[in-house]
Amino acid sequence: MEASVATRTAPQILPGKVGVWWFLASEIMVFGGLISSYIVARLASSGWSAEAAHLSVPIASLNTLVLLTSSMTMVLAFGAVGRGDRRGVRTFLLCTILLGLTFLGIKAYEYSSELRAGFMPVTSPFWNFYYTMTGLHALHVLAGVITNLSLFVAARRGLRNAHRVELAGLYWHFVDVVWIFLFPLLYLT
Amino acid sequence: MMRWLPENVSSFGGDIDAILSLIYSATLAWFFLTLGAILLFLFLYRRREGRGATYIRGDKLSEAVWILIPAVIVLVLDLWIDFRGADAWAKVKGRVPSSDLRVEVTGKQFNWEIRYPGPDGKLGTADDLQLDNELHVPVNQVVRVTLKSKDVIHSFFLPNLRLKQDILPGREVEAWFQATKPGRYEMPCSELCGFGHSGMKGWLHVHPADEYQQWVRERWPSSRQGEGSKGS
Amino acid sequence: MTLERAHPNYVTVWVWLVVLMIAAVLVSYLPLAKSAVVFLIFVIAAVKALLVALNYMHLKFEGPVLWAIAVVPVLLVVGLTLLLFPDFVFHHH
Amino acid sequence: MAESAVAAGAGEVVHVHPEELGFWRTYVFSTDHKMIGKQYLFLGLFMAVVGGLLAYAIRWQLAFPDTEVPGWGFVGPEDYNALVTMHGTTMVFFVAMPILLGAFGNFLIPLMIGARDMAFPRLNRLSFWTLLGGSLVLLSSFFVPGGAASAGWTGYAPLSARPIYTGVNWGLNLWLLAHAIEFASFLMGGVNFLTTVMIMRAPGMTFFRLPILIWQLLTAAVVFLLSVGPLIAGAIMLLMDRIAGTSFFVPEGGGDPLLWQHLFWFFGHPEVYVVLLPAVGLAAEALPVFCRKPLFGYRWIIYSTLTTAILSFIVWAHHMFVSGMDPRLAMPFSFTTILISVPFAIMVFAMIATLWGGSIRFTTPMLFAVGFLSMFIVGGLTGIFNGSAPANIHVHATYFVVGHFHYTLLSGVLFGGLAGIYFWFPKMFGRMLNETLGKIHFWLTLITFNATFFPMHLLGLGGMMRRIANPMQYEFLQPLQPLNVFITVSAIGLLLAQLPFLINLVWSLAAGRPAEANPWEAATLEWSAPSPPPHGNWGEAIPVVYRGPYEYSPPEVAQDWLPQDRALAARPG
Ligand code: HEA
Ligand code: HEA
Ligand code: CUA
Ligand SMILES: [Cu+2]
Repeated sequence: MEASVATRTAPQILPGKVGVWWFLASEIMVFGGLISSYIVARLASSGWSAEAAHLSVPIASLNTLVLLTSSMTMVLAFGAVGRGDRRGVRTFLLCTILLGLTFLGIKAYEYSSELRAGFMPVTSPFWNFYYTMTGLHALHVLAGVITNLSLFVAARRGLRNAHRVELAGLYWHFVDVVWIFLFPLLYLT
Repeated sequence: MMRWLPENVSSFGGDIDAILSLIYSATLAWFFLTLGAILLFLFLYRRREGRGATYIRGDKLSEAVWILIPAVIVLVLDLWIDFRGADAWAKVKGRVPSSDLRVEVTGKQFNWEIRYPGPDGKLGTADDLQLDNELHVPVNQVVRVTLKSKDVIHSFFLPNLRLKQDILPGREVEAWFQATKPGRYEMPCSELCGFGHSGMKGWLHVHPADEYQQWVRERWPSSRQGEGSKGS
Repeated sequence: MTLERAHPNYVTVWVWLVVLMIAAVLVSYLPLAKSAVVFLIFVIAAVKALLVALNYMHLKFEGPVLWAIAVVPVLLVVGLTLLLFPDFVFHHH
Repeated sequence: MAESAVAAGAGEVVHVHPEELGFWRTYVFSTDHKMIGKQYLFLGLFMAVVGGLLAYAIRWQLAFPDTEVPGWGFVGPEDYNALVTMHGTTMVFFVAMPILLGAFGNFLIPLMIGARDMAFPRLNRLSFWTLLGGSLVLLSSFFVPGGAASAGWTGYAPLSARPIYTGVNWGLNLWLLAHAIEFASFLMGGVNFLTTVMIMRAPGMTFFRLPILIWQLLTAAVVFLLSVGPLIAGAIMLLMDRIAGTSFFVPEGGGDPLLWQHLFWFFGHPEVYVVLLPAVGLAAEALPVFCRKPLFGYRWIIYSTLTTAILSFIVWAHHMFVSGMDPRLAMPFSFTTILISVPFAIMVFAMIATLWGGSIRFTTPMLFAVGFLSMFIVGGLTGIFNGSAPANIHVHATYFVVGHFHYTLLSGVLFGGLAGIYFWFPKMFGRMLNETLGKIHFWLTLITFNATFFPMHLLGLGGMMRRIANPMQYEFLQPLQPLNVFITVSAIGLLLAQLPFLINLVWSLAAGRPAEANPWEAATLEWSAPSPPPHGNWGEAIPVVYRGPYEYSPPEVAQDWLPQDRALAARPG
């Protein structure tokens, strides 16, 4: 009888974390749908490697480095939350934001040089996919930057909502993981 | 119910109708069983003064067999429908029998363009003939149809032959049929293809052998007989 | 909650990620058969993704429920891709 | 999140807001799950009227082609395609989902699991407002130049990918936008449902004490979350095709139309269970209450539901048997499709077995619940014809399919949805609905529903194609035209049959008999709260759960029901 009361279901995990993971699950399916389509379309026809060769591997590698580093600063911000280190939280968040913006800046430069070289989104199936996939990814980076910015501002007033850094981090790392796959899919093969 | 089907005039239509009627029997039986049980129970166990409900939770296996055994029967019926169905599918869509009677049907907004290869039996040569919305074939011969589209998806539908095949632009889809009865059969498009979809249709003319020869002679007067019948 | 647990060394993980990234770029220039290169590159990408998921996203420390939430969609995507093969990859125009 | 701090308090004594919230905070920008549930309900009902009117215009045109539709105007072939597209889209995404998931999910999940609100109340409010925005975008697309989307609710490319093919430009873009917004809304909703049930259950509410409806909503939310992604990807690609001129789905540019179909149906098929499962849950809640008997095979129903959910991801190509896809794929997909009849059979049989040995009360919610069960069986059985690949060759894209999916969808939305409304109306609004009007509504609906949709199967077998504006253009369909007229008359009857309901709704809201907390003598948690429940649902203490949800006529008590939250001294839970 009272045994049932003892089995009370106090939350084991933060609700926000469960929520974010479910959200990420659906995001995996969105990018998964695009990547699936890309893979089968690419395997179905030839000549895509030659087109991919017009992309700049050095620039993309640099951008990968930027994004990987931003993931690290993001998780360091989370570590600072654990220590109650408000300064650390703000510094690392700022690094993440700046690195995110750097990524977007480099991406924009890349786009413009590709467009100048005459590779439009409509040029061929490869470029259809290239612009759509990287574009959607860039929008996700932008959303992450905005989220981090709001946390950065909030952290000025204290660490009351600091557990959100972990949630924003989950999202930010997910965006990073997507790029980890886009990089070889589009640039290296 | 089966009598609502249009008259079947193709060699494989019977196989499809047989599957339809097999499923019809299986589902009709379950329809009567389930609906019958519902009505019976509603009547028998309507609320009566002085009679309470029985307390059964149905979680124990001994109780649950009342729903699990019927479910196993459903599974058996399913497999039956699948195996019979697999044969019919293999016959209709699985392999296209060879035939030297070929036509090309191209869907476009909003009619069918039908190309006959002419006496040389080859498409894309000078003696090809193109007609709009008219498909002429001899009875009892296998006809191979190459389906193409110029714009959007159309669907090649011959209700009397139980043939339906969507046409994808950018791909060539092969279909075939063997009409068993001379006559004139309607050939609508059955995939939404724009504002003219409703009314996009043609006619299939199935000719007896001699009438078909006659038609070929009229269409390709220059060609020698015999070759025409072989080629188109 | 993850807050109280020992953290992995985030910087070490980062070093590994960078090393793997450089490895992937180098592999793409190797004079191997195309299929071998592609295979290697994607193995590397998978390892990188796993490193991020396990360490930065703390999946290492989570229970089976969050694991399932993360893994099931990945399996679905793989399944979807494979089921699309007959219609596109094995199909010749 | 800020909400989660409050949320984490479930199970403890929590501050109940005593202060009056103003009109706007109470009715419009509420974060209370009950108000949000009602908002979904009224939005869904409003859109049902819109979708119903579109159906009326469709039916009139089919019965009396090219005559003026009374009260509507002349319907040209391009208008007809738009009507069908918008009818399907409205009904599936803006009626079925808002009512079955949005309204019942939001209203009932916290009440049934013993929580004070959803895990993320503000996200919840946002998801409703997002949906409202989506609805407005969809409705606005009727009024843009070129008219509304007209490529079918399935939006097959390349018809949908290039404006020249339909002549519709903005209408279709807005249609895509409305989908995007709707999906975003239900993604938020789904995340909220799942999180709430996973971590906000009352003390003692184990997973196997959850009402079946909660299981169904959970499964539906998971299925939605995991299936919609590829379609979102597809929709982005389609939008690029339309706006940026790419050719993902256009063969001239190297794209492939078949890809769209795969992406659409990867979601499209699971989606039908997203709509159906909650309705199964609604009926399964009402049945035990009015049979005064536990739900038969509670656990078996749960296992079947989960099996259905898994299978639903590997059947999608049964919509594409004759699409030109690789014919070798057909039989495997046909096999999995037909296999789904097994878990559904278990669910259906369990519900029938619940009737056996009961003490059945024929209240309106009970009638609709049984109506759901019976009509779903018909719809499910016709699904087998579609699911067999060779049989599908003939019935595909005919009215047989239209008959099939109206039986399944409407058994869910109309019968299941109405069973839910009649059952929980007292809890939602604190007043009883009128039973006589309810019964009239039920019988009229049952009769006109069958008269409308059953003959469609016969038309379909006769070969009548769907999405044609004028059957009289075909010689082989002309002899079938009397059936079309009959269907149209019945469909108008079906629309009119909803009037007693609307009258009942309005009248009872204003002047219905006040409802006690537990008018049906039901055992689940929501009936332990006052009708309507106050903000926070229960007073000072959250109920504690001691047993499963369907303890009706248990041997150990004299009363014929034993609420989930009543402590019994003798028997340990
Ligand atoms: C709520 C909605 C809903 C539900 C529940 C279902 C359930 C099923 N559907 Fe349906 N379907 C739709 C909505 C739904 N469908 C829609 C909207 C479309 C058209 C989309 C479009 O093109 O616009 C469609 C189209 C559709 C097609 C494609 C038709 C075509 O375009 O050619 C197919 C093909 O397999 C199919 C099959 C099935 C099957 C096998 C089930 C099964 O789940 C049914 C299982 C249930 C039972 C079988 C009944 C209970 C069991 C028994 C009583 C035991 C006895 C049974 C046997 C012996 C078999 N459906
Ligand atoms: C849940 C979904 C749903 C619902 C409820 C309906 C309801 C109806 N549909 Fe539906 N229909 C579809 C989903 C639905 N439909 C879909 C997906 C398509 C395919 C579109 C396409 O091909 O692209 C379609 C296509 C379709 C066609 C085929 C057109 C064609 O192919 O050319 C026809 C033809 O008769 C038709 C008729 C009707 C009729 C007469 C009703 C009537 O039952 C309407 C009755 C009226 C109402 C239900 C609303 C008013 C009721 C209330 C206010 C009471 C409370 C309501 C609730 C609790 C829900 N519909
Ligand atoms: Cu061509 Cu419809
Ligand atoms: Cu389906």
